Amino acid sequence: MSQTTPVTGSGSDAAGHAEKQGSVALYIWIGAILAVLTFVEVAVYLIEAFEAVEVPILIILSTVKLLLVVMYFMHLKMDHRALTWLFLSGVVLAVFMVSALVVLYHVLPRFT
Amino acid sequence: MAQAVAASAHDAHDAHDPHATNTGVSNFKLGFWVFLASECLFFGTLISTYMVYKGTALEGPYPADLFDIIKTTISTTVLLFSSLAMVLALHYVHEARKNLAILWLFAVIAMGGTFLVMEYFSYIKYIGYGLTIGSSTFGSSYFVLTGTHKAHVAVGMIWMAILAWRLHKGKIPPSKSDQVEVAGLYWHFVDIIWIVIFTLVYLIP
Amino acid sequence: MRVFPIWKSTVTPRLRASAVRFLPVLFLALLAGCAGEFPQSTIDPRTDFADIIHSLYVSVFWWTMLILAVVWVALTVTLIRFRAKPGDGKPKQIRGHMGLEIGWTVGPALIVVAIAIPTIQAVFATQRPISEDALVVEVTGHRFWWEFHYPEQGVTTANELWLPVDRAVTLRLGASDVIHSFWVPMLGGKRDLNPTLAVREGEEPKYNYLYFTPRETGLYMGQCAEFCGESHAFMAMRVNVVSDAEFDAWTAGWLESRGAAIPAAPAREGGATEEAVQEAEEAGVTLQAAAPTSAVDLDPLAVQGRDIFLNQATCGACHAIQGTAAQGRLAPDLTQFGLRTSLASGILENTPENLAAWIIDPWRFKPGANMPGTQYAMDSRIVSGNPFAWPATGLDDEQVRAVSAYLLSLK
Amino acid sequence: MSTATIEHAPAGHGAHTEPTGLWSWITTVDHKRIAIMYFLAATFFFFVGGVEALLIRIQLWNPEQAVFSAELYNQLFTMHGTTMVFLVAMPMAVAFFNYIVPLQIGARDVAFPRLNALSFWIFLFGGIYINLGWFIGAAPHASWVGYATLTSNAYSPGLNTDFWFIGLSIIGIASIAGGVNFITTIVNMRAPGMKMMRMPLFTWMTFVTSFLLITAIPVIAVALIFLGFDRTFGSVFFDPSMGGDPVLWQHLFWIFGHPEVYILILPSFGVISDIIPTFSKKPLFGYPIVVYAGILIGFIGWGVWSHHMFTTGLGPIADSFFVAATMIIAIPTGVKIFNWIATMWGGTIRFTTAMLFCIGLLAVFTVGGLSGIMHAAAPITLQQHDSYFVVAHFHYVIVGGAMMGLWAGLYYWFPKVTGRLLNETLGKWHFWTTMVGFNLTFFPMHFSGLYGMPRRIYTYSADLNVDLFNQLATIGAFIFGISALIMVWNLWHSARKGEKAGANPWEAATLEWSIPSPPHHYNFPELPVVRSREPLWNDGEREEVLAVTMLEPETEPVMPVPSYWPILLALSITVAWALVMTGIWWVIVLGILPVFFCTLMWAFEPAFPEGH
Repeated sequence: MSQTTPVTGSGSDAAGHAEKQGSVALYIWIGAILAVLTFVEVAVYLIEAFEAVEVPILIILSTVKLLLVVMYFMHLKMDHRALTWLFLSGVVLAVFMVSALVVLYHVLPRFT
Repeated sequence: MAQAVAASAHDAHDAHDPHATNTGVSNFKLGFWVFLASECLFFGTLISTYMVYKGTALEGPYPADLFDIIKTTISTTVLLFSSLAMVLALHYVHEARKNLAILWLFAVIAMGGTFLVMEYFSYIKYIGYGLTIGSSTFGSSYFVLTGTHKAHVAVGMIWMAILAWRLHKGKIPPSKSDQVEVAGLYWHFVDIIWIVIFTLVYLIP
Repeated sequence: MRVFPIWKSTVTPRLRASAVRFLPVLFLALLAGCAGEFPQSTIDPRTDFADIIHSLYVSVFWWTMLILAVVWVALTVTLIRFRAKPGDGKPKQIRGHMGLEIGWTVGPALIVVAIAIPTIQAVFATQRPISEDALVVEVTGHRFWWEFHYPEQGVTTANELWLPVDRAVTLRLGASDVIHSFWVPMLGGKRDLNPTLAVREGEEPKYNYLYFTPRETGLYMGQCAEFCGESHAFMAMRVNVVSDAEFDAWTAGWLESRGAAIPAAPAREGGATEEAVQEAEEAGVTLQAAAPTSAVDLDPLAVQGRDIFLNQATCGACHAIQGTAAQGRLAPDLTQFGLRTSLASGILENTPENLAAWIIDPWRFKPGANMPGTQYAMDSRIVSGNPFAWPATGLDDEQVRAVSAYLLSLK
Repeated sequence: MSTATIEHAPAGHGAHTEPTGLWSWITTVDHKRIAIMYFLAATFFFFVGGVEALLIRIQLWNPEQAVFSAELYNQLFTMHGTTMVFLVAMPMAVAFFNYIVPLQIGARDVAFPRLNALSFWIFLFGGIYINLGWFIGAAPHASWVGYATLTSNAYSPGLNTDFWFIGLSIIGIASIAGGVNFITTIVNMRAPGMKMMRMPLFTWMTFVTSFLLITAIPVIAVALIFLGFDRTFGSVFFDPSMGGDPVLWQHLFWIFGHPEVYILILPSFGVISDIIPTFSKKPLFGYPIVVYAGILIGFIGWGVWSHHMFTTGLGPIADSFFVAATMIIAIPTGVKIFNWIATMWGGTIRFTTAMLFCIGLLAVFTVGGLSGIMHAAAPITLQQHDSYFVVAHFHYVIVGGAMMGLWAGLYYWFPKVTGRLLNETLGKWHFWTTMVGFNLTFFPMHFSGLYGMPRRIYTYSADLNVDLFNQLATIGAFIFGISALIMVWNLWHSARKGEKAGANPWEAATLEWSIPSPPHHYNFPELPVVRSREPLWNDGEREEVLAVTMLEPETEPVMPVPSYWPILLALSITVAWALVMTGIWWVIVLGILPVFFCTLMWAFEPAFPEGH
């Protein structure tokens, strides 16, 4: 589970907040990338040539978007590792549940 | 739940000693991340159900008859940019630039509001086409999933308004920026849930 | 020290095989301190399906006994040997031993593999059709009774399933209201009857299936095994496994009751054909196959009962009796009712007294049942919201006797 | 007493003497008081569920007998299951989390004291709410799993199922809040030097359990919301005529339901992992392995839910996957059992009541675990599913595992809570009557199941020939009931007249025994610094030196102030949820307003005294 270091009174983070934040420019860049990725997604959806690979591309793109928000806007990249582990436990189980149910309902019936 | 967890901001021991925790992260923030992990499963269940019922609606209207990708893309982009506004607001709270922070919080509220209004009109449209919560499995799972998400957006907007008011009153100095940061975590989380919904519900056929 | 292989030297292989097989049963019976008939025993298999389950059960049973013995012996020895005694000093502070940890991880892991492999084989073995020309029966669960439809023969019956011995059977399972579960332990494991989902046009609804071949004739008891509401406990059934000839005679009798032309043989052995009936008669089967549907054969009381059934009480709105105007599909098909050994889905013996009592007050035996009594309507004792409604029949005792006589005459 | 304790409070802290009186309990945010309230409420519900069990056993004494109506019987067994799982086993474990975890990690309270109070009040109101149905003769009646379509308006008209789904979803809020609280407490509030791998096993298992709570409860919450929408607003999630699949309910229920089983059992594993070393005078054998095994059980426990659905008809591929995943869980569980035995091996074992319950757990839980392996083999489940064999199995696991462990913990930690020891003679009576009653009740059920008696039946046919087993079970149940009375008498008697305990009556090793019994309401006058896994045993060498040192005395431990907002918020949430039952939108909106108001008042109320 979470690897934590027992810190008492250690003020290592005391002034850390400001440093841990990105700059305004970074945030705007991320925002721009998110917007571009969204338009790419819609393009993939609209352009028929991509039909065969549409689903994997969309899933990859939205995962990238998701990671950008979590890592930069939510500062998980700069924060204590424990937070990543805690949050990840929920994400992993949720993804597992969604995929398991999709497999049970939409994939396995094809084999019987 | 979101409210209850959020409301316990004052509970955290760091109120009097912010650095007594093992991780150096305040209890409030850490606890909120745990709560978000829990929310993943909450939305995970809603999304699972939508996915399970995908393509099983007995009668129309079907998703293909209803979804207007262009409009949804616009509302999605608005929500994405509200996340950007949120992170900027937090940035200025850290820098003790109160008025800029309030301004960006208002931007968050405005964009959240735009999103809700756009979604409201699409609901009206869908209902006009005959899609209701009881019309098909698609109707049930679609409305409960997106409705829950909208409820989250609405709660977030109220939260932002309270923060703006407190900022205005000078009650959130940089040392208490956690209060804004956690609200931001909530808002970004609601945003990423929409990223997932946008892809799985609207884009993937 | 010499080890005496007691097991090997004193038990013949055959005896050993049967001992391995029946020891758990014996062990259980001994512990229970009683012996008797267990008509719903899960450890008394009579089909191939039940055999697979039972042999898996026996092997897993022994594995678990082995593990239990190891744990209990280790625990007991530890407790006796290391109990605190006066003058005990401080025990040695041992924190662990990697070798032991690996040992008791790998050991159980091997046992798990030893159990899992035959289990998964059995999972696949029990979930595939046995043969192409299996007898298909469509089973539908209702609150609180069973409907059995033989599509190949065109026969529909309720609560008592007839099966020919030594012929592969495929049960197609569905439900009309809530989830039920088909369970006749001696014939094999249970499988749920899920409410049949409405699907888009052109799509096949999903059903569950059970596959088995009964290998002994006899009357087998079973009951619903998934909680389905107030009278869940009273949703029993019987399975009558009979010889081919008897089975054919039974279907032929049913079709004859219907008075319709007997359909040409669609499949193996032609379902119920006239030849089959003849064969059965030649085989000395005393089954009353030909149903007396004409009034001539009936005694006056039964004639009166038929009139009440069809006209006065309009039982035919829900029930069907082939060869009459009664063609309802909401309740059990009562054709050949006189052949049934039980009534009210297996909870009462089929006697005139019981039948009369049932017609007067079904809720006495099966609360929540959808059948009205003579004095109360179908929904009057159910809380509001019940979608079913039918007025009280209002029959007096004499009329009830007549209806009973009529129903029992249907053979 | 070989271990030193700190019997003094810092001088001049009169303000920290504990307030008394009913109001101080209602507004308390002290984790210890909340724990006691949890325990009392759970014990109360234990008797409610116990009486329901006895009534069930009376009805089943003879075949074809009708002491109660079928409808009442259905309500009894539904409420027995619901009560025992959600209102007894879970909150009883949470009571221990609350009292013990902060003490074991050297904290003054949990991370969110007011949220903790909120959890308790929500649980209590939710528990009362579910039981309200009894007073209007409409208690829940669709079994504790509430399988779909039986819970629909068509087949469950009336309020019965409404009480069930609303009550359960209210309790779910309490569980999630509790899980968040304990994870935060354990990650963030350990005393200096209390590394994760120095934490007592009970705290570790609390940690794992909390993860299961925050991940599993949302799933059932959503499933209950679907059910509520189906019943109240006409959605079609579980309506077969509209293509809604009742089997989806089963999936969602068991995705929650199987982790729930580990939510029940893991705390007990933690309890006995702390008790067995104490009464063997040896440290836990293979500490890291036991920790990892617990984590593994929790993690794999998330991927095995469909073994509750082997009869549902998922097809052989899915069945095989869940067979394999389920069987894998047997391995870490077995590892734990062997480690506990190895802990006792070579020690000097003292047979106190607490230790007897641990031994009892090892003996009978194994039986339940092994019948679990039988059920993991899907084809066997086809015969045993929904029969009394399964009833026997899960009572061996939950009563023989979870409850035995909690009773062990009760005898172990009671002196810490009250300052007095529980009477050992009565304790041994309690233990032996429990063992006899428990086994006599549930062992014969294996046979009635094997001989074809389904569960959840109001009565059974005399033809089944299972009367004897049922009569044995009924006799056993009453002996079991007597054992519970002995326990309560012991609690009542010993709390007032029991032998004084002192700080560390068992010569145990963990931090909670370093402070007086009962502890000050701020627990530790000075925060301890921990240097080993057994701080009071000084790393295995039992000497008169503490492995705990105290930091420089703080000037004043700052404790959170009492608040009445938790109880008000809990009440408003309960009422708001209940109003959903009306299905009238403006009533629902009106119901939400007080929730909103209370939340705001809570948010703006300072949790700590002014100036801190």
